[in-house]
Amino acid sequence: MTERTAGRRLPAAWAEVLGELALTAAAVALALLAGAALLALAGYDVRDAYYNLWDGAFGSVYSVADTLVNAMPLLFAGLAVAFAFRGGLFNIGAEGQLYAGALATAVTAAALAEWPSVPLIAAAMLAGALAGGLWGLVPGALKAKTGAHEVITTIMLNYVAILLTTHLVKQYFKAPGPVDQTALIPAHARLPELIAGTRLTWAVVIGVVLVAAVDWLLRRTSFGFDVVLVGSNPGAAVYAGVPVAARTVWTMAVSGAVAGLAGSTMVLGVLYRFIANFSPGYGFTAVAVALVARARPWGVLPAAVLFGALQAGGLTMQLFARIPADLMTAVQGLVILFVAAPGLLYAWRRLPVAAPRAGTAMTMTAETAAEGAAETAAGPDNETARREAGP
Amino acid sequence: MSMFRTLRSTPAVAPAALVLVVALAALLAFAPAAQAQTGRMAIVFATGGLGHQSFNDSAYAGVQAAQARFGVQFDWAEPASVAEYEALLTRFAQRGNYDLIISIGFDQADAVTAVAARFPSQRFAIVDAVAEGDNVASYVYREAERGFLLGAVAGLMTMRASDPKINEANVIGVVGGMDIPLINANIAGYIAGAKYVNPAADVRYSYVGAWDDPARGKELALAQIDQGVDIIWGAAGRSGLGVLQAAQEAGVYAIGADDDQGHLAPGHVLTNGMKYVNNTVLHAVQSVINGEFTPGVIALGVAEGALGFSDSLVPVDIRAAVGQLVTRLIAGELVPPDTIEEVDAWLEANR
Amino acid sequence: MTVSHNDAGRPLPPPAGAAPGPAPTPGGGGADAPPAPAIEMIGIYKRFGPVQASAGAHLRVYPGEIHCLLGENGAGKSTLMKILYGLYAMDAGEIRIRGRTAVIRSPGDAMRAGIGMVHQHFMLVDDFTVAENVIAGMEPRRRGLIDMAAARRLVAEYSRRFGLHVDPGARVEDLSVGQQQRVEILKALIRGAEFLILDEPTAVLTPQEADELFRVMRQLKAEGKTIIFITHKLKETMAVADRVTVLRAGRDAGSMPASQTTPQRLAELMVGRRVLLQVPAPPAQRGPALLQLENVTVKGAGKDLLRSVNLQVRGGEILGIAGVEGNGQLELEEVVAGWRTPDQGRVRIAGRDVAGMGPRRRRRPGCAHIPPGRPRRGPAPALSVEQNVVLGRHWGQPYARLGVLRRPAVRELADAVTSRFDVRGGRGPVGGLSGGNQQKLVVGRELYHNPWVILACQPTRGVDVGAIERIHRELLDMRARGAAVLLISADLDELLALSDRLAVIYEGEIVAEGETGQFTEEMLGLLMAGQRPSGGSGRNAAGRNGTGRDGAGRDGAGPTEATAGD
Amino acid sequence: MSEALEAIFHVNTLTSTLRLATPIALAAMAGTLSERVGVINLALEAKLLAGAFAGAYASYVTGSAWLGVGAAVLAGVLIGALLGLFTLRWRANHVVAGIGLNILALGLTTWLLQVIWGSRGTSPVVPDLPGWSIPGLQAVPLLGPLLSGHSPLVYVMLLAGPLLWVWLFKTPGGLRARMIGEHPEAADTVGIPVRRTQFLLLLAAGALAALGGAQLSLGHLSWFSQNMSAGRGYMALAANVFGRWNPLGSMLAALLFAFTDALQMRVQTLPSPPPTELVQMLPYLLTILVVAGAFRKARPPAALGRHYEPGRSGTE
Repeated sequence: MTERTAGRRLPAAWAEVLGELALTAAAVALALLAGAALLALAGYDVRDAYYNLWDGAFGSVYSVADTLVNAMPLLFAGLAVAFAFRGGLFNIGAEGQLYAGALATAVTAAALAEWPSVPLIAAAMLAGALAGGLWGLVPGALKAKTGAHEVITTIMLNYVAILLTTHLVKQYFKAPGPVDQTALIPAHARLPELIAGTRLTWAVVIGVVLVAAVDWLLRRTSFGFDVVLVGSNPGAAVYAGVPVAARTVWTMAVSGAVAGLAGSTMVLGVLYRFIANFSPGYGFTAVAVALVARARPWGVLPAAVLFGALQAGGLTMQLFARIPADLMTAVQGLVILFVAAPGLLYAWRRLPVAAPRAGTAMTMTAETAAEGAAETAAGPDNETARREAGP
Repeated sequence: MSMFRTLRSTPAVAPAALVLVVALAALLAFAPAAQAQTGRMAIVFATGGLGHQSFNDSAYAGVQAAQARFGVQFDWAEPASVAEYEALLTRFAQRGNYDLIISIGFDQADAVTAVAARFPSQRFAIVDAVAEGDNVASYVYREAERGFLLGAVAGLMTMRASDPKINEANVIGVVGGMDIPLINANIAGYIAGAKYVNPAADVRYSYVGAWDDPARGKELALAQIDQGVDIIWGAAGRSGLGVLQAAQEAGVYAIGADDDQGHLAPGHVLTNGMKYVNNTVLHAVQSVINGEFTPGVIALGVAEGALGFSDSLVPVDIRAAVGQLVTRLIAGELVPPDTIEEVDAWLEANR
Repeated sequence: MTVSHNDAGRPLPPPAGAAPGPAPTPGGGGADAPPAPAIEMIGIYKRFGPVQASAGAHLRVYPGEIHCLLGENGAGKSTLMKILYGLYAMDAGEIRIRGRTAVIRSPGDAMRAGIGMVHQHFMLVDDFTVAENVIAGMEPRRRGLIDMAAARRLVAEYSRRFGLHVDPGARVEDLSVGQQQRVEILKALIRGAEFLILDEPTAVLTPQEADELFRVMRQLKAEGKTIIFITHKLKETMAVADRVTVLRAGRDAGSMPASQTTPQRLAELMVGRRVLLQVPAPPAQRGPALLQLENVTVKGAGKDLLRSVNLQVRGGEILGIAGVEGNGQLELEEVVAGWRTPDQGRVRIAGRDVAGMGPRRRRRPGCAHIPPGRPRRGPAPALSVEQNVVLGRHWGQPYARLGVLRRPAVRELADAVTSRFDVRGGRGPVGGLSGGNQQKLVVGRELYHNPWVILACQPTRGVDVGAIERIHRELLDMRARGAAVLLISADLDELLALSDRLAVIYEGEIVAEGETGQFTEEMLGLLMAGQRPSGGSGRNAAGRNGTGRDGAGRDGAGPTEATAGD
Repeated sequence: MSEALEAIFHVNTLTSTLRLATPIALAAMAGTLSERVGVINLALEAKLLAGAFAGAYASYVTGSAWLGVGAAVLAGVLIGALLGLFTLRWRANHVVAGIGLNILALGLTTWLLQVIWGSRGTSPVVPDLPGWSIPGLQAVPLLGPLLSGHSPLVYVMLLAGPLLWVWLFKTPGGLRARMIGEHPEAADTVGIPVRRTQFLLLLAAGALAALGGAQLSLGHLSWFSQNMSAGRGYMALAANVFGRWNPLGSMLAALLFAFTDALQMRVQTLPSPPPTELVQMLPYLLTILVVAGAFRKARPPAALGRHYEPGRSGTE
């Protein structure tokens, strides 16, 4: 993954970004077309369905706001996953970190209720980031100390986080009533509305600022340099004197903190309290968001909006075209699959290429080139062939 | 980041991408006009959607009854998470053409309160929770009453060792979906009811931890049956269906939840804890149709015919005995406890 | 030309008396009046993206000969052989085996055609035993299960017959490199290979192991096998080959019997110009000791990885560490670089104990560390040239302030390093540069800051001749400036060419140390293999733990040779 | 109290363990198979769910639970093929492709549930698998009750562990598979068809995991219920790691997980049980502990998760 090298190489970098955008757009379009096929197969009116999808996602100010509200937890959690990706770590635990952050935020907001609005919100978010960070630090430390794979430990910690927060709420923070939830946070602790009459709050602004901050962290700071280095080439990182184990822990902690903020904004901007079991799996969708974004911080923004739109539009589709939301779930699965498979679109492009004739005069295909690249990367003496870095 | 590195040098794909995007755009080109809608109700179900064979389905039955009786039209939504409630309610409210928007489920209170405040001229009803607002009718149930009746039935039945499905042990059980207040009110009533009619009865209870894992529901039930439980209530959404199957396989009695679930384990469902959400929905719709919509809290229980138990396989004499209790509940002489902690004190007081 | 019993999946009959397959042409030498070629590659083309790796190469191999394929790195030797072995598909060309056109699209096809290949990077599973590695794909069976006893017998028999001496039951990761190589040869033989391709087999061997390999090769030849031997070392070519084909830039630059050529002539064919076989080394001007290791011990599981190592490197000298890989070099590198704290003893830089100083802090006062060229630890392929250049210094002034990178300073550094060290290939991801340029970048990054303690580990491994020359010259420059250089290398030629003094490491111990001129290659080979050189020739050199000895021997380094030297 | 302990350490705790373990164990062994050839298998959840759904549907349509099992296997093979197509041929990141398939399977099965049965929750009751007993064994104390009356798939699971162990470590096919997972180039150079073997094992893994799904809908229960795999695929993945990529180990690890689950179910009914959530946390905490502990010694296949483009010998 090329870091944009300042100034002179910009055009090439942009071409690459545009190319990737095209690829992603194509994958999404392909997934929606496959979804259309499913709809048609089930006898739904595809046009009506997709009109409602569009209308619900972008058809009005309220729709756009709704899309963005849906996108918010995915933006934060997706950013968290993307950050860990860049550090070479698979953080499937954003879900758990988000719960930790949400509970900490709700408790802090209640505890410091007499504080004025701005410091109160800041403190509550800080608490969320800290709690999420701690919850992320655990798998990081386990990986650094024992080598336990973070995919498994983070998945397990998700379950633990959900159960633990539920237990804590019940035991210590429960508001009276039939639901295991904390009391509503005071009005001045809530994130202010951005557009009156919609549910859109300042969370969006915070999200964009955070994207910029993470991008800056990764590209412009020594710490970010370490993270990317460990992620892309641990061998070189060791050599350069980067304390890899410590970076693993910190990368997971930062990732967890960002995921914790996802929980914070849910509490401060949407739910106004912590509710046991509130997340429908934001943390898992976030993995897909980060992937669609190709782990670039700025890519997370449109990717989160895409998934937010699928959700918001999916609701309208369900309400007014009577199409089950599960179909949208399936389409989301398709989006993830198609975006994840770089070879898919190449396979499509390659179709017209004649089958290679036996023995001699092989047609040059993307695949043979990839093979060459793979071989040279494995290190034969053919140094010059390295120039070809895969299709 | 090898997984992303393979994606370089993409321009060759751009044409393919373009074709796909254009194809999709073509699909959207001719959008249908939105139809005008009149005389409608909207309903937002609880998370988990339809098909629990219980709560939401009962509500849906109410919708169907209302359609049949009053000819009203319904739009509905099955949200996947708590966070969606508000968006859905807002969507409905924005359309401005619904006579009533009904929310089902205890966790919609916040959303209804918020949306009701934003759309003061829209009428809302919420079932199973209290929401604030001058335009909201809140229907709540006295859950413990239902548990109390079921406990009484089970407590009497488990002493009937002549029945082949009943053993010597004086133990009954209940499997809850989650350890939450709503379920615990049922369990508290259940224990109180059982011990009220059968002081020596032993009541076991445990929780699945999920509404959608019938396999574990079944194992929890079997674990209780191992301990001598011969009547077991599954108050656990879809997980509760596993409880019915366990009872069927082990040859003991099960108690169904929320709706009549007798068909799932024929010959084994002793009774069902009935929560007539359908009646509640019907009542709410009717109040609007008749122009009698009244905001505020409406508590429903056995007296209002919103809770009860089905006769099913309950022997006549037990039916009669529990019928006595129903009368006393209606009369307000018995007010079962809402939490498990209060049960012992309540029994002491109601000796 | 069918070799019937090498079908993957079916067990082989044990090799009874006669060589399997049709009897090869009796060779003996094969150098004079050659019969019809056994393998012919005609006009082979292969392109990887913009790089033409093979550009119409021809190769003619006669039965029963040891045919040396000579060329620089990047000349297309491996590409050609991978095409022959079915790993790459050629773009154009023809392969004939025993006169008939052969279609080789997979290693399976190659094996069926009687071709076996020993890859430079061994195709062995570390976790498997020798027998498992050898028989995978052609397992002897009994009642559907692998007949492991039969497999071991088979391996033992082949091993005995070809004098390979490997234990079928040993786990591969416990074997020495030389033994692993013999397992690879065994793998090919047992599959009935008549033609054996050895890809740079000596790159990882001690001289003794290489000699052992040559003995095996001659024995194989005596058994009627045909061998294609890839190398870039002239000495080996002259030692073992019957016939030589030189490749340059993807094309054959000449083919002749080894007996009718000279090293000088071959070298010229290889590089296409006259080459200087001797790199002049000025006499060492030694200053004070800048790097000292005192009694350094590193403990591993069950054994010491380094045992009481005492070394000192003075300003203006290069101390070479010779040894077979895996004898503690890695640990030595780690201890000096600061990644690992020794269990005992201390490391001093300029007299100061640097215990507790990590690599990052050691770099600051003027230490440099050139990591092995391969496997590449130095450059991070996914990162840009600029990022690679600042690697290791990206936490401090002037390249970063308060943890924030300063782009202009970094860009300036990149400009300076790439121009001074002649790094070509653009400023994009370093993975897109050739191996030589990558290593030059790493060397440049390390030497640009004029360090006075330099740790250089396998600095030229996997790098082409041009870059080797450049890197050697830079190291000698540093020495002339008064830097202390600790050179760890598995390449004896390199050590002999550059070092003022040599120390031999064996199983974590320094078993000999002395002026370079006091060692002969044979002595070094024996010492590296853990033996005392017989006879008294190692008088000075044999002093164990001989630190502090002021080697006031000859001033000039020994006869220095480039790798192309004889 | 002793009565309570008796309730916990009852033979039925063990029979319950067997039933609970079966889907996890079958999926875990499926994970072992695919990871041994280098493909990370996060799609186990999808395979369980698809298997459970297809099994219930076919049993519903044909009235034969055995045909249901057959359909489940087909569905699992299909998901395995998709995983292979995306990861091997189209070089998708293994973990992400797995997550995508899981989401796809969840959406599709729930949707089809509605399309076919008009319910978003459960299918009707379908014919299920009979309980089997081993003749003569019933009389044996402890072992008799433990091993009697289970669904055939429980026995399949118990047999699969040792059989797959023999296959993987004692047969030519197993050796070749392991070689691919460790060093695909090496396998390629000795003529082992890398792609074909990887694909075949992914299909086999799909079938195996789908049997676990069939156990849920036809063995343990007798209907399909939305998302009835309920995270078991992820537990299976952990079991595979805990079992050190060894089929027998995977099976035993799944049994251990199931045992803690069966145990916590009984702990809940103790006279004064600890807080429910903390008890329910046990299996997950245990997993974390064992993974952290086991990884010290266990080593995953060297080429796990790598994209290898075989020479010309693949299934191209």
